[in-house]
Amino acid sequence: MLKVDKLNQFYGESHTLWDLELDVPKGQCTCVMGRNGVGKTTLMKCIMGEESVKDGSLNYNGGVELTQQKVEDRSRLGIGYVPQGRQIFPLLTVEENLRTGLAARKDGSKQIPERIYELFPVLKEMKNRRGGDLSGGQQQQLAIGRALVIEPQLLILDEPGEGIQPNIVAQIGEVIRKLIAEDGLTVLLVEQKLPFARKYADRFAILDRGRRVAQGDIGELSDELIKQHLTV
Amino acid sequence: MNFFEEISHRDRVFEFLAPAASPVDVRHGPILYLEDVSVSFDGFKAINNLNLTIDDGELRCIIGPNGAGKTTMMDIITGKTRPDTGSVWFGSRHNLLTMNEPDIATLGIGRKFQKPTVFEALTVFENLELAMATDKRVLPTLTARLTGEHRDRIEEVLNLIGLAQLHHREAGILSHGQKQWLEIGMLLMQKPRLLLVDEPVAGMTEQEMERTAELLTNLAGEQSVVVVEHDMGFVRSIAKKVTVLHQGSVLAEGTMDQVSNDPKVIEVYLGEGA
Amino acid sequence: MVSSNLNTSKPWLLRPFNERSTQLFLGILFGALALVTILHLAFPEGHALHVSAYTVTLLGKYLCYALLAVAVDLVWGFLGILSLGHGAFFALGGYAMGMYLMRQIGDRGVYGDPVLPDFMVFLNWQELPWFWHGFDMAWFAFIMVLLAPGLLALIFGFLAFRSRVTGVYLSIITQALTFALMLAFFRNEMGFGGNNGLTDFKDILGFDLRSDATRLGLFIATGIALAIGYVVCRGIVLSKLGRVSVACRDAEARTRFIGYRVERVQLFVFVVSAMLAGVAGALYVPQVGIINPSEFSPLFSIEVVVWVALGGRATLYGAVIGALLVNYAKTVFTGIMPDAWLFALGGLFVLVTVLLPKGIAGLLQRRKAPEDSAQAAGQEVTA
Amino acid sequence: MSILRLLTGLLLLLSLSLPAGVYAQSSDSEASALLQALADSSYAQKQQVISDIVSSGDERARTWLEAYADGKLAQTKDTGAFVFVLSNRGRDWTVADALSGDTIGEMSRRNIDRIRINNALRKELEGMLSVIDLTVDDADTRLAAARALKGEVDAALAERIGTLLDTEADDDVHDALTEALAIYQVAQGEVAAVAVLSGSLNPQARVALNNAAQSDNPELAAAAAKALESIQTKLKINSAAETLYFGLSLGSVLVLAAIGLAITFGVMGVINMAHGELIMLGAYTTWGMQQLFPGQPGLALILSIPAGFLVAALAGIAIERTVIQHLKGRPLETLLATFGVSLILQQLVRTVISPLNRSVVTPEWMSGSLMINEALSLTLNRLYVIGFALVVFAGLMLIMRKTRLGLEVRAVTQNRAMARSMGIKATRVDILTFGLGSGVAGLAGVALSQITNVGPNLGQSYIIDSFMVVVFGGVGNLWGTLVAGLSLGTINQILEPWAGAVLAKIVVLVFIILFIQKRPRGLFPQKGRAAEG
Amino acid sequence: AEDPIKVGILHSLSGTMAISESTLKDTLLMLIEKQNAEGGVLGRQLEPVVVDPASNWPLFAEKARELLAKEEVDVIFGNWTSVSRKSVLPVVEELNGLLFYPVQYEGEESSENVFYTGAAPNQQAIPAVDYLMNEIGVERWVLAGTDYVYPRTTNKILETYLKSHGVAEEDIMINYTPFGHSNWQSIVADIKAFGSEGKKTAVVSTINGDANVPFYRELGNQGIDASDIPVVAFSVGEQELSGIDTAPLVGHLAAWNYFMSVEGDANYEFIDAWVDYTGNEEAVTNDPMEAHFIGFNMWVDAVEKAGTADVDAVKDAIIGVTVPNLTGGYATMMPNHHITKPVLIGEIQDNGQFEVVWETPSTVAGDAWSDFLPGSMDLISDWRKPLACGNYNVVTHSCGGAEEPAE
Ligand SMILES: Nc1ncnc2c1ncn2[C@@H]1O[C@H](COP(=O)(O)OP(=O)(O)OP(=O)(O)O)[C@@H](O)[C@H]1O
Ligand SMILES: Nc1ncnc2c1ncn2[C@@H]1O[C@H](COP(=O)(O)OP(=O)(O)OP(=O)(O)O)[C@@H](O)[C@H]1O
Ligand SMILES: [Mg+2]
Ligand SMILES: [Mg+2]
Repeated sequence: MLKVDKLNQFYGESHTLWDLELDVPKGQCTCVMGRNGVGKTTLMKCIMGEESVKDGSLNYNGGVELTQQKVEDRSRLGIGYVPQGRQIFPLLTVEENLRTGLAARKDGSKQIPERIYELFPVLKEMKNRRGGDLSGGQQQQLAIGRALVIEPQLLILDEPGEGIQPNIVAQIGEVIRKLIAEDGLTVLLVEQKLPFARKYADRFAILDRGRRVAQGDIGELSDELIKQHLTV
Repeated sequence: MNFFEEISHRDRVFEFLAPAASPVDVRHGPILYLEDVSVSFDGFKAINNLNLTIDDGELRCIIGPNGAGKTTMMDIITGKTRPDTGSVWFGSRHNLLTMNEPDIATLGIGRKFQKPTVFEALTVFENLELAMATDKRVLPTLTARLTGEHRDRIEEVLNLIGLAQLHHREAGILSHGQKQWLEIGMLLMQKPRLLLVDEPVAGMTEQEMERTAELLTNLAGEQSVVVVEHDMGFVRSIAKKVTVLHQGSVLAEGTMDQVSNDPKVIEVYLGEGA
Repeated sequence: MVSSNLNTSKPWLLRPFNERSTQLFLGILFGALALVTILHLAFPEGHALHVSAYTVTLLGKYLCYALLAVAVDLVWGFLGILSLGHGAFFALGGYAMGMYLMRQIGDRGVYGDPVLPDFMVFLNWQELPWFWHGFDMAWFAFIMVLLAPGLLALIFGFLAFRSRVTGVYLSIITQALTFALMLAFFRNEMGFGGNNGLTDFKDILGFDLRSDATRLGLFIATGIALAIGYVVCRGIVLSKLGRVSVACRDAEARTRFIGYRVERVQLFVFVVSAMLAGVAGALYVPQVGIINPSEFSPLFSIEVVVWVALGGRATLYGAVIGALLVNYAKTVFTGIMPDAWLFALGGLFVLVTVLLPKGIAGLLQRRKAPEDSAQAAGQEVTA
Repeated sequence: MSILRLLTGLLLLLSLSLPAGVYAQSSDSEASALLQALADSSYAQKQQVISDIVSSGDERARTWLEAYADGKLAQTKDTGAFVFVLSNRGRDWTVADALSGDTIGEMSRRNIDRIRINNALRKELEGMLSVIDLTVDDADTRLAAARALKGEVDAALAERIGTLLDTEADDDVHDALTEALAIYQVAQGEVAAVAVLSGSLNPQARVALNNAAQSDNPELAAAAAKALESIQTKLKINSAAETLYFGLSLGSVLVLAAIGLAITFGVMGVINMAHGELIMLGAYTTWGMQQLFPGQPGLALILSIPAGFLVAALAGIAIERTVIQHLKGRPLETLLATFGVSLILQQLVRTVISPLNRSVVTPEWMSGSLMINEALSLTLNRLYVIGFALVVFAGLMLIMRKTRLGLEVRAVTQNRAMARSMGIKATRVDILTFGLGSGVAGLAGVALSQITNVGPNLGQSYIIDSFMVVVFGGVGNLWGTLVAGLSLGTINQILEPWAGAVLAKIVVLVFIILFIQKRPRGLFPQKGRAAEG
Repeated sequence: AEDPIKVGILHSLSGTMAISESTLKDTLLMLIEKQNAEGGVLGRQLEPVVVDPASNWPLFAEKARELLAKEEVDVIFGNWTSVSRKSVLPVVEELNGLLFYPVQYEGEESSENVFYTGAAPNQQAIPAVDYLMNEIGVERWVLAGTDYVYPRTTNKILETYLKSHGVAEEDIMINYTPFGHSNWQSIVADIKAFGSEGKKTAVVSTINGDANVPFYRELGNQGIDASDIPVVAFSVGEQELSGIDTAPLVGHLAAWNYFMSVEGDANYEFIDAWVDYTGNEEAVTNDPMEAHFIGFNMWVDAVEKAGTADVDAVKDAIIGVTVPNLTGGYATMMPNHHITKPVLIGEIQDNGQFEVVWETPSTVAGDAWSDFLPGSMDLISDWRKPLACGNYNVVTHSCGGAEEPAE
């Protein structure tokens, strides 16, 4: 679904991503892991176009070169994004937050899919509250809901469980699996929490200091690797 | 870096972590006392007749569903939000409802926010320097000098939070997790009597979580700590007493085991899987 | 390993002297003062190298503006308070000085009244209003130069900061303040000479204002005032209070939670800045020879902000550069292209903003500056 | 008064005894002689000449006198012929022969000697014409004439009115005539007439009553005093209504000026110092349209609404594309750049058009006032402006609330990067919104051209007020702008009568400062966690 | 050829005053061009030096200094507002320059270096009031002005004058508004109420600049006719009218020393030259332009008389110089540096011109110190030697507070 090839990224002078390569196979959930500050979020931003890349390619869906695409168009290509830190629109109501996603829908529908509200009933309850007033976890749910509004083919989740109560975290995991199974969704997940990753991801990739240092099926994620790359 | 190995000795108490002398009066019981506190926003009751007592030196975990009112409670304690009714006492002498944020902070209540907030234009070092427990009135701040002692303390904390190499960089460029750590560092510099920590381990790896757990347990005793967290593994590893909030009031309170077997808690919070 | 704050162990006012940029700034400033003085005194009029009294006064005026710009940069750049009313403090300082100069005229006014200034005789006032008393004494007037703007800033700031007025709201009420003062001073009943303001000064501290030597003296005094103002501001910026200010600017609420009384920090810096502006105004008046309510005009205050932005915000020396450059450009353009100079000036503003995000100072800065600072501070305005 | 009396008598005589068409046309030489007399005589003598003209019975007399009253009657220097001046702009004027009425063509104005008239004469002529108007068929004209007579009645006229009252069918005219008569009668000391004036709002009636109240006749004085009392309360209510109207109209000017800024600044966060100049462009567009459609100021004004919007919107878009788009995320810098833009625009107008004010004509249907009663009339131009402001506000509200643009622009300003990630075309949104805000500023300019100067400084006089209104209302809230504008306008107008214009303005400013202390985020603050930071 | 004689032009070309002042700059350029075409002065060409003080008062002082010290001009024509003149005055005196000031003003000033070619209050306000009182029979007075020195002083003078003619306190209404005031609703309503009490009422307007358009508009809309309550304005001339829709204003008055509509060859010639110079058929002339025309010609005469452009020589030579004005008479420079002027009252016509309805029988000499202000009643100004004093007190026989008392 997405093939990252020799990606290099700089913040000003500092080289953050180094010749990064990553495969995100279709219909699977790939989990990116790594310590704080290794560049996971940066990678996601590069895919979404929020940060510009120096060189390398982002091949999407077997042909589209993402680096050539305008930022706005990437979501139209079916990429949904749940950024780290939620990034909801604080002064828009919950409903309006969700409606922003309608722009990128293929079918041009003007309705927020009922499914979102079923998934996160709290959003329906708080439909008319300002997004910024929600509690942290509620905002996170809103961010996920908003990404789902565009009915993405590729869903990028940057630490989606952060701040969410346990039963809903589990529920999110289930939803991901369900979407993968039913709609053939592809998921690119950034997650620090091993139990979650082990339970819901199909594949993993580990980043360290901006390089990909390991990848494979989630079953292959050994304690060895964890100790080597995920502990301080 | 082997500094971290050093601190993993549970019994080690750092000099800089020792609480500053605080005027708070805890002779007659708890350090923090909330009674019948209620607050509503545009008619929505976020906190509903909440009663809560934290003992001096206690480490308390607070859990509860999203929107239960945990952050709002902290807002009330630190003076950010004024409750509609109820009373909040710090020790037996200080009525927090009559005080503003800096007074409360000066009194010895420190806070880490749910969404990490640091001073983005200042360097990591300066962030810690500002947080340091010193005279924070205007003129003393103007004439303040950075002594070697201060510097040492800052360095110590820098090492502890793993940002020593980034100390001269602006905090704005830190990654999410790094900001979390920096905020914890600022909290440590403040040397408060009471620490309110909102979701400290969000975005941390397992190992970092362990480190945080150690840190917090070490602080307890001398200082009182209130931790809000959704990561049950983490809560389990540090919790002695857990309070469950739901819809603005206490749903359950007890040890981790008691709480996690409480059917109500399972229903609204933990879910069957946990 | 921690090296960046090396001179934080010195008293705050001395810290700037350890800093390259301040040394450079003071060096250039005093060098320029000395050079102008020498060129003015050593060469006879008409000589190619002679700096005329006209130029000296002009430079003096620029330096006043520069000091005002520094004052604005202190509150805007480091505290995040976009004051659109600093002209008010400038003008108040100016009026305090103007009142002194007016009283100095004595009975040399056109009506020859020993006590009443001309405009009062002219409007048939019978006695001196109470607030004019004392201004015949230089020391009193000079204290008022600091006190009048300082007090206004204190009262205004106390109210505003206590109520946590921030961002544009604060900007707009500073603007309302200066606007209201402008209208008030326009009123002849106020006793400040109405629209015509105070003019026709004769001498200051016994020196004839028309003599070249006095002009030179005022110019040098202004230069020194600028140097002192700069060092004081720099001292504040380099002190811990400076860092607290930046903290207030970027995350006001957060600063409170670590125990700083944000409103007092703001008040302190605001009052200092207002007093500096007052000094600038006081030095300005004898050099331009008039003070009238148009200095209170909101557009003038906005223009000052524009100088600061053009020079480069949050650098102090940028403010100086901005003020000097814009005013020099004005002088030149209004002379050589009187019909089209606004195009040039307006174009300059647009181009600098678009092409030099950090102003002219950004060009000079070799070290990478805190890039998000302006941005972070800027967001308050929209929030 | 004496000459008026004379004329009244004369005219009544004429208009009654000689139905139209019986007038004879005197010979041209006689006519010339009459006009020559008019031209040559001094102001004092002119009155006599006028009555000569009237009594000459020439059917052209009325045209001459009307032209004379309008200052259009002139004599050529070279031939001494009498002409009507049809157009009097520029160095050459178009004239028509006063005797035959034929258009002659253009003539150097230096060859034209206008027959002088002054206010006093003009007033006399008007009085005459209104007496004639009392007997025309059109009821409105009669009403106007009858009203004009209040306070002008003399014995002869009083008698005449008495007879006219018997035949007057229209109630309003009848009332007006009765009152006019009563004013005269009260002045003559007739106690009975006081009752008619009781409750009257006419100032002349009040003058008459006031005089009567001072009179030696105790009965009359008492009756008059009582009548005055009833008038006073009525007047108070009316003056309160008037103040409110003044306030609303000032307020709606503020709203109009600020509402575009409420979009560009309030919603988009651009500190647009060139906002005033965009208003100015709208006003100049109105002027331009009137140049394009000379003689049709109304049509031009209506066409200016779309044109002004378009011109300002395009200018706004140009500013956005060339300057503001480079300043994303640096809102404060927009202040600097747009300040520059505003300087350039001002000077551009000075160089390209003129540093002088331009004259924008008020169409007939917008001038004058709508008379509610004799103490309260609402000026039409302001009435239209109030309506226009409300319409513009409603339209804007619709766009921001009901279209996607409203949602998208708020999303883009709150979090640009995220909005783009959601597929919102941020650039397009910027252009549309800035264009919209600027266009609305242009609309404000169109409206302002009917109230104030159209000149290069127009913008500067509104920019500060506009920012105040937007901020006072609460940034980002359109309702806030509306309420803030209207309330500041009203407060100002309530204060003005007792504080004077300058103090009132100062008080309003101080009020804003103090109010912001109470509500640090304006009238309608953005609430909630996010706003508090 | 010799060096040209430099003529400084100090008028705002930008900012709020550009509206009024920029045409004065052009007037001077035209006059200079013409003079040069005729061979200049003393055989030397005139060279205009134009600067823009941008309606900024301190900048006026700076630019004046620039003109005198840097450009070394021999004479300056400039200023409009009082405050700008006040700002320039010390500079001109210090550097011993010559300034010709072309605008009507509040008086109470006499400087050795300044020549006032505009009207003093006794050349405009007082005759206008005389006219209203005697010819129109006005009994109640509204003195409406912008809140600054000129209106304040004028109104003060008028108040004293009116009272001395038996007008009662309650028959005078005084009202001040800020610069650029645009909301006249309640003031006009007040005027209307004030004027409907049975006595003939007139408004004496010293309303300045841009505020006039909305003022007259409001008058028209509230139905105040010139025949009911005439307004006589001291700051509204042809140029201001060109920016107003004059239809509703017909019959309102203005008092000036010149109107474009005045017939006469000198005026025709001037208008033609101006129209040609600007290339605008509709270009209008006005009173301050005439003042510059007179001032310029006086200066030229004086230079020729003195045989040099040297300031001191010209200063001495110019007193008594007489040149034709544009209304068929002559203007003479008086020893107090003011000139003689006829006073004309005109009624506004629908084409933006004035129709003269009254004029003083002869010219009036400008009075530097008003006879109606207590402080200045006893002062006179005479710059001829040996008195050479701008504020000589005829009671105490001393030269007021002048810095250099008469030797
Ligand atoms: N705007 C920026 N400018 C400069 N450096 C930056 C910027 N943003 C991030 N960095 C640096 O880039 C590195 C990678 O940051 P990134 O946010 O991608 O980390 P991450 O892997 O997502 O970490 P975390 O687990 O804490 O979220 C960090 O070291 C950070 O300090
Ligand atoms: N200013 C406000 N306006 C309206 N509702 C608010 C406001 N502040 C908080 N709330 C509501 O109050 C409730 C409690 O919020 P709070 O942030 O305290 O929850 P929390 O327990 O911290 O949740 P989480 O675990 O998700 O962080 C939420 O439903 C939130 O939407
Ligand atoms: Mg991250
Ligand atoms: Mg929370």
